[in-house]
Amino acid sequence: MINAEKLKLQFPIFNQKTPSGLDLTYLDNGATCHKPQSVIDAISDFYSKGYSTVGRASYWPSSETTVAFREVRKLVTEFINAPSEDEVVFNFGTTDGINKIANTFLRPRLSAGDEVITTEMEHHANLLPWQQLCIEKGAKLSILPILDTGDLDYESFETLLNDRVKFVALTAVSNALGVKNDLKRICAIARKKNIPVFIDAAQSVSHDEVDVQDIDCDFLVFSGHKIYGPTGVGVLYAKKKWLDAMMPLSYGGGIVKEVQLQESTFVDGVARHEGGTPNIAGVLGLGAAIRFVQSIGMHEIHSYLMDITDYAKTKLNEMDGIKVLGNPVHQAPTLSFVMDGVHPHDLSTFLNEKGICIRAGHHCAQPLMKKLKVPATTRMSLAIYNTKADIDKLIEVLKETQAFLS
Amino acid sequence: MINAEKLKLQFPIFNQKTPSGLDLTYLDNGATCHKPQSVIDAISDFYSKGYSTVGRASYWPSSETTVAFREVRKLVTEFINAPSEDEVVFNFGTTDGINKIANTFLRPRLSAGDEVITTEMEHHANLLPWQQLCIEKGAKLSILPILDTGDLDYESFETLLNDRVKFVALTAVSNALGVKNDLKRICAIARKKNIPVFIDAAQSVSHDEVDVQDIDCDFLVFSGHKIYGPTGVGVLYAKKKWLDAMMPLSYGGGIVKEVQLQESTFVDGVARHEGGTPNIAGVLGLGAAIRFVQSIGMHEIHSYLMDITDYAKTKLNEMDGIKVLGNPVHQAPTLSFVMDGVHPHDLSTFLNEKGICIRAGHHCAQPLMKKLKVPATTRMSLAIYNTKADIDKLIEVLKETQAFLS
Amino acid sequence: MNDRIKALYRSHILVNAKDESHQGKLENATHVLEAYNPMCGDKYTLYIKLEGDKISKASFEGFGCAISKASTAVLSKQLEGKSLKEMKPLVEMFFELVNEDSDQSPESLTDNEDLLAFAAAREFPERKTCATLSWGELEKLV
Amino acid sequence: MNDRIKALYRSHILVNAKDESHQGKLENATHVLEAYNPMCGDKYTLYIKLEGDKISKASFEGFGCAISKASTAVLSKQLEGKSLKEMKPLVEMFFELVNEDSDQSPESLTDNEDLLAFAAAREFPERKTCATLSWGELEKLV
Ligand SMILES: Cc1ncc(COP(=O)(O)O)c(C=O)c1O
Ligand SMILES: Cc1ncc(COP(=O)(O)O)c(C=O)c1O
Repeated sequence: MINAEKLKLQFPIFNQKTPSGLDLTYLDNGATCHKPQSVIDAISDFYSKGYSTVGRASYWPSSETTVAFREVRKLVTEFINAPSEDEVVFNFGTTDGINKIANTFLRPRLSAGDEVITTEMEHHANLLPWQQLCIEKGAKLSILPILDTGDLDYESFETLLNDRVKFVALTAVSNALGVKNDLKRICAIARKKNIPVFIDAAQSVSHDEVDVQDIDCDFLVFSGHKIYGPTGVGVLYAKKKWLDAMMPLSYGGGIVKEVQLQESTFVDGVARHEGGTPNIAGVLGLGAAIRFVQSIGMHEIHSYLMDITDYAKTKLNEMDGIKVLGNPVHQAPTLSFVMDGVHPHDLSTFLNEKGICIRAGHHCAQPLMKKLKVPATTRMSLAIYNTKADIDKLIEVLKETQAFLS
Repeated sequence: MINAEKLKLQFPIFNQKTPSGLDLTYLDNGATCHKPQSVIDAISDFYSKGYSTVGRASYWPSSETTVAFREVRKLVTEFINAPSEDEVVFNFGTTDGINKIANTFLRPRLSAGDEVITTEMEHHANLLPWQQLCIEKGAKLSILPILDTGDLDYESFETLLNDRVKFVALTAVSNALGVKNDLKRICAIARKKNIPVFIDAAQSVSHDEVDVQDIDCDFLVFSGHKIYGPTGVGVLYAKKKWLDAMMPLSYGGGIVKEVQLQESTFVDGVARHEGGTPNIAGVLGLGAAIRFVQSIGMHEIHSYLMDITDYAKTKLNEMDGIKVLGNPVHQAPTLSFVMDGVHPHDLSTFLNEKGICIRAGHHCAQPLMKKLKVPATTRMSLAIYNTKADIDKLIEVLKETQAFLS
Repeated sequence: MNDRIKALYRSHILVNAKDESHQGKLENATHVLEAYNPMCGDKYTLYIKLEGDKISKASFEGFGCAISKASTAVLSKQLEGKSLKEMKPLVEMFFELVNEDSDQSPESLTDNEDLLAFAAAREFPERKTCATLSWGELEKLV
Repeated sequence: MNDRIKALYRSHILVNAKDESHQGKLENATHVLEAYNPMCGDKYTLYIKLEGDKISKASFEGFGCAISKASTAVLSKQLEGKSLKEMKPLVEMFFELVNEDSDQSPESLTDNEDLLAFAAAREFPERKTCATLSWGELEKLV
């Protein structure tokens, strides 16, 4: 069983008061997570003790950096259970990964009249690239709707999946409602028609096991900063057949066999897709973050977070004038709610005044807000340093605010 | 006058021996530079004391991060003398910036039969994106050749610049030969025909003043890691008229006015082009790096490096069996050379054995190597922590190696 | 944020957000401004009726958070009886009031408590856009 | 890298790189392999003449650094008199020899000093590709 208070000691941000002298109650982990000391140290040790570029130079410390970089690739490969290290590409984040797949994989494969399916609950990052590409190509963007519970309308999926569909993109977990999707189900249906499926795992990777072979997806991306790692680093998993068939995701140094002025040939494997100097410190920090997660155990993290999420949901539902949005079959540790008569932005400002970091807004999911008929929601999203005491504090301040504002 | 030995104390990497117990003599600054303590601290302080996402949340520490992030934008704006902060976009590096401009700016503006000009001395990062786009579009890539000195053949430029030319891309400094280009001259000629000019400043930004208004370029990019800053962060300068006319460089969170399922509108200004969570720690680290450079003074840095580069060039030229490649009008602190009868890779291995980090290879400039008729060169590139003593050591070990190998 | 302003924020902003005296459509308006914040969906329509060079009446419709609503209500009140020219320095003062980089104290800028309450936005950069939503639209006019 | 291997590297690799005994084109080769490292431009053509199931002759042409040249020269020598089948364990051993993650000491793998010298590549991951350039091509054949 996880001892969150003890784990919290590993996160230096919590060993201090806010500038207003309050304890920091951080409930915006869906946006980004704080970093344990081991991640911070991995970065500063790299810069202080062995900094260099990776893969191209034969001197110390570059030789050492190259080894350490490769070890993180191995670690990530195991972490997501990819069949091989040749399917794990480092990039700069989820948004970066999605845009690159849209540009490099889908653009040359999409024609007028084709269709792409995404869902009604996507973060803008997993909607706009496909939407804009469809507009550019004269293709159709089909939207898999959600039910009143927030769950995907799986039944509709088979209907949408006609022969013109060339690509399916969906999120593992809704960042706004915390709905957890049945990825295996979607992939199994799409597989029957040989349609590649792209998974945005930004919101699931920190608390739920990712097994790309079990899911059987074609692509999957996530950001380091959402799993206790650094900013500016991300992972793209793609099946080898796609990586080898695609043009490089980014043209730059380190990806070529032979360059001539008018034409070039490119290497195979992940090197093909990692043009330019990667975020080396970011990759090493991500390695430390994954080791940190593994030291606790994904299974333990998952059950702990489910436990406190249930607790939070119950407490919120017990309050008058508070409505938790969505009630999915599988709930991730993210809950959106609204308070009668109080605008989410005002609510969050009052909570923030008490040291509670919580998010108000459309959560980069405007179409979902429209569907829910709210301009915005207040969202809490939990990580392993959160405790039931944090939730009690939230509930207490929600009550104070309610008394004061309404 | 710069005291490099004293400055070096600010770089923790040099306060230690290599694993073989040697002093580190780092002469591969063209690949990447080491980091002063202030940059390392900026990153770890951010993660330890005030980490959060930027721009979207109303709580501490996000409010503080947003202010700090904006201050770096202001700093960079002044540093490159951009007319306004609205023209300075953060991204993930030079390669990232070039690819994005190719994808988002040039792709929709290039048609079959059009022409793009680049030069014979480009790094693959500033050749491949344009080359591959020309292939995709059936456009022509024209190559501005170099003279025997390594200098651009400026006279040919006017001839190449016919009415079909839609874009010109060139580097500020050749990463392989250290040739410094006359950017103002190129831009002035292109300006007469209203053709946008793109500058790859990766190799000049750390030692030469960048003044985008004086150069009068349309686009300019550089990487943080080449100016004593972190990996995974870069800057893209672009004229406001282009930033406003372009579609977003990356589709994601934070760039929209209104998103509907089938169409969207985007905000103006730099926010339009910074979709997704940026490399926040990287941007703050870049800020510290620029402050570090400013604390010394770009003018001082430039004259110091020119001084030790001249010294190195003289010493190398004095050696028998060593040939320095190129002899440009303006030399940046990068020198490529070959040793008679010794392959550059073997040479660098021997130098590396003595703690000298120096690069052998094609330096991601295969077409230039072909032009020079060498498979590879050995390259030294200097930064402010280098001294004449480093160069003396290099020369000494070069002589030893020569005696031993040939 | 000093305690006085905090208190003002809590009292005046909430009161002004609930004040319905200037809400509603103005049928014979001479100017209609749209203020929209895409980030949070707040949306107001501001109606201004100019008679001669004086604003005889102003009102607004729309929805949003307490800060944007209160600032729009306060703006509507401030508009009445003034010329557009007279509004210019007031708008400038308001932007200074919410500017966290300002070297002028809120109290040195105004003693109108309805306005002063918005100085709290100096502490909430993200809420500044709420406070200035409608004022920013007006700025384009004056 | 222990001193003995360092010494071997310095002596044997340089000697083998300069050894011209196996250089040159083989007119009546039964197998011709191309080994190319795009990263550094090193390029070798390896000629093998199989008579029955034994290799009667092997030679190479091309250019590159001392390590790749020496390893290609050593490979050519090793090929002669062996069957392709016999080469398989030797190639595997060679990859183990240069593998920096190996838990077997170089000396436990071979006592042939020409080969042993390449264990130095364990210290230079980037040079490993030089050492294995031609061996990698041969691996595809055996
Ligand atoms: C001239 C030039 N352009 C582009 C690049 C690529 O920079 P990065 O690898 O930081 O994207 C480099 C660095 O290797 C360079 O020297
Ligand atoms: C579901 C989802 N997808 C994509 C993203 C974008 O991630 P990033 O900003 O790290 O690129 C986020 C995070 O905001 C998210 O929650």
